[in-house]
Amino acid sequence: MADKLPPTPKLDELEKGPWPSFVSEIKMAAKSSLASQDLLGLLERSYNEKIGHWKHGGIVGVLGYGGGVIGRYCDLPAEFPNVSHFHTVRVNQPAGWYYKTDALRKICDIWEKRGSGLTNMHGSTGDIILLGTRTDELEPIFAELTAIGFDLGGSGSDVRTPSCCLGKSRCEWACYDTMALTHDLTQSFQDELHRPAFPYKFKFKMSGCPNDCVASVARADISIIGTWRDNIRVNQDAVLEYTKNGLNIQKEVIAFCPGKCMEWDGKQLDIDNSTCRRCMHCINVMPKALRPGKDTGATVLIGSKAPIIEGALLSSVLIPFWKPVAPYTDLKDLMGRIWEIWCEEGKNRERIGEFIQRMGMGNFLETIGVEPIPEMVAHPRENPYVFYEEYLVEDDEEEGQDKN
Amino acid sequence: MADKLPPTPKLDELEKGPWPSFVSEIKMAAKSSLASQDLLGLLERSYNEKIGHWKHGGIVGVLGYGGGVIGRYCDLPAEFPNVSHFHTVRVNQPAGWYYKTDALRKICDIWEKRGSGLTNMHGSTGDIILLGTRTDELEPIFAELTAIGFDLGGSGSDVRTPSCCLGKSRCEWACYDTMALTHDLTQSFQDELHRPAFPYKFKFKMSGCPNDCVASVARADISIIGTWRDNIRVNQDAVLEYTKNGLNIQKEVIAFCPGKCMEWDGKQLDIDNSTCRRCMHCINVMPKALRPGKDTGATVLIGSKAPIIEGALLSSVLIPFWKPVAPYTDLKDLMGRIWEIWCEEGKNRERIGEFIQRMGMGNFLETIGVEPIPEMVAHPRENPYVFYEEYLVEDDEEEGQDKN
Amino acid sequence: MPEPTRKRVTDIGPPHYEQFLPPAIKENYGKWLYHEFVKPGVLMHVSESGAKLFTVRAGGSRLMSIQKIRMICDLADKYCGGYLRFTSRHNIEFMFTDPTQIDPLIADLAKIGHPVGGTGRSITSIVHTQGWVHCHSAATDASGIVKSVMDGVIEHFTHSDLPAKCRIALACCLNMCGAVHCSDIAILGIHRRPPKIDHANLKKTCEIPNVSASCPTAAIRPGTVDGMPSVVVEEDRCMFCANCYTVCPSMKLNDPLNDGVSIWVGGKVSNARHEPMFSKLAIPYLPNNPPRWPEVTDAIINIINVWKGHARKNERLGEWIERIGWPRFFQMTGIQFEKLHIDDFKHAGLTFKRSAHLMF
Amino acid sequence: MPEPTRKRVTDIGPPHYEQFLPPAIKENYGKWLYHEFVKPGVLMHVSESGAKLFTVRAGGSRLMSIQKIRMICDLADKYCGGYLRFTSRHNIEFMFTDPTQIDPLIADLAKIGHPVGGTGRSITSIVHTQGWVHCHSAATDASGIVKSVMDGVIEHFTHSDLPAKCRIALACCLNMCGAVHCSDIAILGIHRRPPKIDHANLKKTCEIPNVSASCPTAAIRPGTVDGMPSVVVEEDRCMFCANCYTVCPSMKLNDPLNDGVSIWVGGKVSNARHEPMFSKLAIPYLPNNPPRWPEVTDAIINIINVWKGHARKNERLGEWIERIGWPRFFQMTGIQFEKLHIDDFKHAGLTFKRSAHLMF
Ligand code: SRM
Ligand code: SRM
Ligand code: SRM
Ligand code: SRM
Ligand code: SF4
Ligand code: SF4
Ligand code: SF4
Ligand code: SF4
Ligand code: SF4
Ligand code: SF4
Ligand code: SF4
Ligand code: SF4
Repeated sequence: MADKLPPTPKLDELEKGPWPSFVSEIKMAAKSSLASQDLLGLLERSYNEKIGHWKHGGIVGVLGYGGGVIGRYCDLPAEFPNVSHFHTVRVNQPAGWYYKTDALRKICDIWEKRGSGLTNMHGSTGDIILLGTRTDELEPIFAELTAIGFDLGGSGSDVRTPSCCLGKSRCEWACYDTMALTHDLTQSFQDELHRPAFPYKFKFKMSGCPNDCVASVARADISIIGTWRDNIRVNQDAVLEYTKNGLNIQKEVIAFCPGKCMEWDGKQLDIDNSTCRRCMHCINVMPKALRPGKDTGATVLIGSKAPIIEGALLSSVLIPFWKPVAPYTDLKDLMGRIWEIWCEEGKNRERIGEFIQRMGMGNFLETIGVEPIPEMVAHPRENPYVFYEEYLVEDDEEEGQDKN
Repeated sequence: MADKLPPTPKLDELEKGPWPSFVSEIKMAAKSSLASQDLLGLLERSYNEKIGHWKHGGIVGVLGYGGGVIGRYCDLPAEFPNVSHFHTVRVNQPAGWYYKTDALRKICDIWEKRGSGLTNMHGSTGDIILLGTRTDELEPIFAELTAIGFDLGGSGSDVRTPSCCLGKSRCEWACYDTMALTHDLTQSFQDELHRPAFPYKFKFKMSGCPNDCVASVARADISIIGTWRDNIRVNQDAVLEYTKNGLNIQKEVIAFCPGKCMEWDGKQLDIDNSTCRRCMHCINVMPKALRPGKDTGATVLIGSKAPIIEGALLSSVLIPFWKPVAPYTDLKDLMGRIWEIWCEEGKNRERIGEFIQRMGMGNFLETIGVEPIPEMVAHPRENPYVFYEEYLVEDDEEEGQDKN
Repeated sequence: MPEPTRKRVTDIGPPHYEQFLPPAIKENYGKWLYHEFVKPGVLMHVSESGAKLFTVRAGGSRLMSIQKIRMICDLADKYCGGYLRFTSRHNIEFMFTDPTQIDPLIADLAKIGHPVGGTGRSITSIVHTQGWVHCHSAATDASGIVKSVMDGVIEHFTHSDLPAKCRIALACCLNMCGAVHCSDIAILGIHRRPPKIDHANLKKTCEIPNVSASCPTAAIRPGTVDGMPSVVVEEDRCMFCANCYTVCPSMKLNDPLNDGVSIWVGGKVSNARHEPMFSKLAIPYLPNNPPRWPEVTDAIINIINVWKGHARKNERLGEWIERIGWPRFFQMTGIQFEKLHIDDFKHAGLTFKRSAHLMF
Repeated sequence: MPEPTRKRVTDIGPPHYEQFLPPAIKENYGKWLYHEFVKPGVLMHVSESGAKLFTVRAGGSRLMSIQKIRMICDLADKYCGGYLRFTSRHNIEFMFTDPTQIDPLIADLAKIGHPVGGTGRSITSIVHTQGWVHCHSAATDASGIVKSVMDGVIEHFTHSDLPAKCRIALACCLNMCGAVHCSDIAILGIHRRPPKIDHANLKKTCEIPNVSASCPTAAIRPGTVDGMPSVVVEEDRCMFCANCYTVCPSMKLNDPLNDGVSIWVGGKVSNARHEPMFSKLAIPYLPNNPPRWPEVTDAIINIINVWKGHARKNERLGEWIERIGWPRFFQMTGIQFEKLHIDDFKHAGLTFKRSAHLMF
């Protein structure tokens, strides 16, 4: 089929240069896929016209699932009939994105037969993205995927596919088992993942330490970031070794310590752990000399999202220190309480972070039964508009009266 | 009259202790003032009842002035007839709060005759506050005050009495002549000060250096804070001297430098002036060794205020570096442009800082003819909701079209 | 530019400051080179010319009688050739060139009850407002608390013994006339009971639409009460700003049972080291307990002691808290953190802790 | 708690990761002690057991054909016993215990066009989204810009030669699927023309009240156009969020003449040193210039070079800018500061410079 490739002078420019070319990928796929051939033509057209040629997707999917497929239709179906439908299938990746080649090959085989042959490894939420197929292929694809042990990920107003850094599998800093937690939550929340019933999407991301290698703090409704409570473990000899090899501790480490809690006298590195912020910087610079403490766990944060529509949010502290112990019942219970109030009072398309801001964090905590603590705020309020909730009345000076 | 003082067991408690007692002051005044006697009784009553006994003030003042007097009436006139009227007179202080005793004594004489004999030296805006008199005394007081060279300060929706730190008169750090500027502005804006015609109050405060000893950044619609553009003047010998006398430069100076721009090798203090933030800290700690540069001037900031009602504001940079040269025409011109748009489009009781936020700083700058520069912001916008103002249309690709 | 206005002879403005400057200051105006602290409350400024000026700073009770002003004038005549000044925080400064005059002046000041201090790493006078002495809005008295607190912390006025300057301010209502919102420690008069409406008089004294419009949370709406046109307040929504009372005397916020003060900490104004900062809520409510407000005084002394005991040299209260973190501030001071500490006004979300920078 | 759901056989969830872990990882799971950079793109992790694991990281084009995946599988079979993984930024990682395999693998990767790098103080793959390849919302293409930029900065992928990590991300519209809002450098597809309304079809395709309600600035109101019920947009108020288009296909924002990209800088996600930060607007508009978007590539290379030339070791782009100040950033990069840089959304006032901390 290769000789049938449409002329793509613009796109061809993107086959030049050292970085792997997605155009070459589409061309490779086009060898065995008419859809990919048409995609080439359509994309060349977009490159000429400086505009996309896709329409709003309708609701397409597999039986009994409310998510996992993004419907997509081309606005030039007559000219590009093979991409008139071009739906993507989101396949839930294994935690940590580890694969055996046989599993991957099986996915490729399905996708060669039933789709464009194009993928994203992976989408930015973390799924395997199978890019472009027709409505009538969806059921067969789903059946074949489950047969090889894979299932669909989330889309729509549901729990989205959780993802995590590789954690304890290959990182010395993992303060809890991110992959175990991710797998467990994904399995526990299959119903919430496949049957959208929330006001909007809800994402989980798990990072093993404050370096946050899955960017959880910026793009997850629940961000679980590993940390420790006790002291940084210091190997003074190894510290000295680093300095001998040219590390300037004062300039490269201490000057950047946000806790201002380190001192170096040329021989001994002193850390005042009581004001260490667990930022990881010193450990990052001297991985052979410093290690997180032994009393490890995680900080649970809530509410980050992209800007649409009230402005972007980072997640904020919900539980400063949580000990993740399977089956994580405490966390799941908490999720239940959070979802309950959000489903009840959340507005359509209102993410949990926006919801908390609208109802007030104090009120939110009250509803979900969590004590307010100073770790949850950067600082207490600056404005004096306090909603005092009780007041005394003259008749009965001794008794408080609830304003509500 | 002293024997006529009402019993004040509660207030008497406040005559104990080492700090000067305002109760003793009221008692002293009460020796020659019936109003102060009644004030004692009324205040004792407030101390017993835990509530004030003053009513909203009506509009009282002197002929032709819209401000300068705060009307005040007691809600128990029958019991305390001598404070049934208890208006305060705001007298514009001389810049820097310097006095000769003869001038002060003359004020005391007027106030002995025509008021309670109580004052605030000074009010928090900066005025001499003459505390408590009757409506019919206002005109005579005003006449006598002007006769000894004093005039009223501001109140209501006008320019409020400007104030300043003592600047060059006694401080080695003053980067411009705060008292000269304050006096000049006060004189130039007499009409704006005495005849309220703005949407709300408008305050000026002048500090000679970034230490900001009149707290201008927190409570002035225009805050003028001295600074310098060139290099901090360093006397290395004097630096050494400080260290010999026990100063730990690394811990007490460098660790606090917000510009992270200092280095000390035990002999020489190096400052990278290009990233010095003119914070004053190092100079404050070593006044004999370090001095502001020679190319001095001021930063003009705009918009601070107390929280009512949209929340407190600090002033923000309007002119990063301004050379104050009498008669300061450039600044006064700018004020004219600012007041023009504010009077035209500002809402009632909307301070300039709130106004700028409502109309957008970019739009505000455009109206007053000031270029937007990055010094005005802590950082550029984080949210992507940009009001692009022009777009191209198909017919005429070459020409921009103004959205407005 | 707006033309200088001289249309009426009235607008003479304040006297020119020059006539009030002591000769030593006139001569060295703009020529000062450096200063030293001679002792607490006493500064020495040295000029390029070599001239030395000594300043003695006396604590002022801002509310002063003309009798006291005259006594102070007597001292200024005696020691300073008839010149004196007041500071931006209402203290009184005596300036002269002869250092042997320092101690006699201090002794004379003591006689009329004025301590000397407030310089360097100290507490200086409390900026404050009118309270029950003059203002209709006051949720607490000003001068009484100020006197009580200053009595309690006077050692830090007369000794320069703190990690850094500590600026205390008091405002008797949310209008915050003292601009207390950027103080190391702020004492703020607060109401806690929604407006008690004088339905009988409201229609007479105020415009109903203005009253409803005045409420920033839209808690007020027009309504008929006991057959009279008036307004109704949805009490849940009241945040006690008293804006309605400012526009209408029939919306009384003052209430003896519920008024009191809140304590705010960690603000600053200077640009030294850290940029200026707002104060943050430390204690949401302490009762009005005249004449000496012991709860307020104790709370402030406690905060100062904890700060003094733990901060590094040069760390203002807010800078210290920023380094050690708010959780530890609450823990060390024993102040209870509660829901009310969490912001819920319009920028609330920006005060949430949006990182994993935590201390345990 | 929500019960784990197993009601339908369908919900099997993803395969358990354990079956996909290479033996060396299974054995040392949770036992890793430290790591070293062998060379750019190659990590060595050392376990408590003394075991060493080598990782070779290959740059991925996220958009991959099954053909390429199979080639990669071939390499994983050849070198890694059939195991491999992908990273959170879409790179491909090969892990094995025998260091002599490093160079042959790298050579084999080169043959199929995949460079090795992205570790340490480098630029790694650009997180991005769909663009014209798949999304109806796209204001620009994703893969084309990403390819062009990566070609331009590849030396910083293959060499660990920067002051710190530099994370670039691209989103093709304000929905920001890549969560680009916390990137060192973000490339954002933007619209600049208010919706072109398809009045003929609007009533058929959309609910008019929903369309008006969708606009956060209330720019849209119902109206009759050419006799047809439709909506009218007050163009001044449009901030190009495309929320109306999300709810209604007849409100088209895509526009070839005006769409393009903006560049944002200085964000970060890690807690290392500075708390996480949002990216800030650097360049409000660059044109869509396919196929290689030279303006975008040049702008990014310029920013990186200036940062690389001036930052201290360990300073992420945003940390460096915070130290030197935004005025100098604009000056050094030659980027023009303009009105559009100044925030005018709801927290705008908090972005004004509210201190005298200035650098000249
Ligand atoms: C495929 C993917 C982009 C990619 O190429 O990687 C994607 C694609 C779309 N996203 Fe997304 N989002 C994808 C990850 C994200 C992320 C990143 C993440 O999950 O970590 C975000 C930012 C984080 C967040 O959730 O806030 C994201 C924030 C959005 C938003 C804005 C949501 C908000 O609350 O601000 C929308 C708009 C919406 O939901 O209406 C959106 C909407 C969309 C839609 C469904 C467009 C639409 O309005 O219907 C896109 C379909 C494109 C297509 O045709 O394929 N997408 N979207 C990502 C999912 C892949 C996967 O499953 O692995
Ligand atoms: C006398 C004084 C307090 C004092 O004891 O020092 C004072 C007293 C009053 N202020 Fe003030 N303000 C005084 C300085 C301030 C300051 C501080 C400053 O000017 O540096 C502020 C904060 C800075 C600012 O302007 O934002 C201040 C912010 C207010 C506000 C809130 C304004 C705002 O925009 O947030 C009000 C409420 C109002 O204007 O309706 C207010 C209103 C009032 C009124 C007029 C009460 C009212 O609502 O009618 C008070 C009259 C009290 C009385 O009966 O004597 N006063 N007021 C100060 C003036 C003395 C002088 O002229 O020297
Ligand atoms: C007299 C006065 C100015 C005036 O025109 O009246 C003044 C005078 C001096 N100030 Fe001030 N400041 C005065 C109010 C202020 C204020 C305003 C306020 O408190 O409301 C501030 C801002 C406070 C804040 O940040 O909240 C202020 C922040 C400073 C600073 C910065 C302190 C810091 O570390 O943040 C210095 C530098 C220093 O002390 O190291 C300073 C330094 C000085 C010096 C050393 C300047 C000099 O070289 O002469 C003067 C003696 C300081 C001392 O007493 O320790 N002055 N100073 C004011 C005395 C008030 C009083 O009676 O106590
Ligand atoms: C493989 C991966 C995790 C995964 O599960 O896939 C990973 C792995 C490692 N990261 Fe990471 N990080 C990975 C994405 C991230 C991300 C997420 C992102 O970029 O979207 C971040 C947050 C970035 C941000 O702040 O914007 C991230 C921030 C860090 C940091 C903190 C860097 C900083 O100074 O801010 C470190 C520590 C360091 O490098 O010194 C780190 C350190 C590490 C270490 C050294 C951890 C270890 O001991 O093994 C790993 C090798 C680092 C390297 O390549 O230099 N990793 N790392 C991700 C590789 C992405 C890629 O293909 O390039
Ligand atoms: S987040 Fe921490 S534990 Fe996870 S991979 Fe990154 S550095 Fe390792
Ligand atoms: S982890 Fe961060 S805060 Fe803690 S000591 Fe190291 S550099 Fe400092
Ligand atoms: S603001 Fe500066 S110039 Fe003015 S008195 Fe204070 S330290 Fe001196
Ligand atoms: S003035 Fe401040 S920023 Fe500048 S060098 Fe001194 S301490 Fe650093
Ligand atoms: S703070 Fe409030 S009560 Fe006190 S003087 Fe000002 S307006 Fe009056
Ligand atoms: S006090 Fe403020 S919030 Fe309460 S009713 Fe009055 S105006 Fe509304
Ligand atoms: S960023 Fe916008 S255009 Fe790009 S994939 Fe997401 S929704 Fe579509
Ligand atoms: S793009 Fe956004 S701002 Fe513009 S009309 Fe549509 S919804 Fe309103």
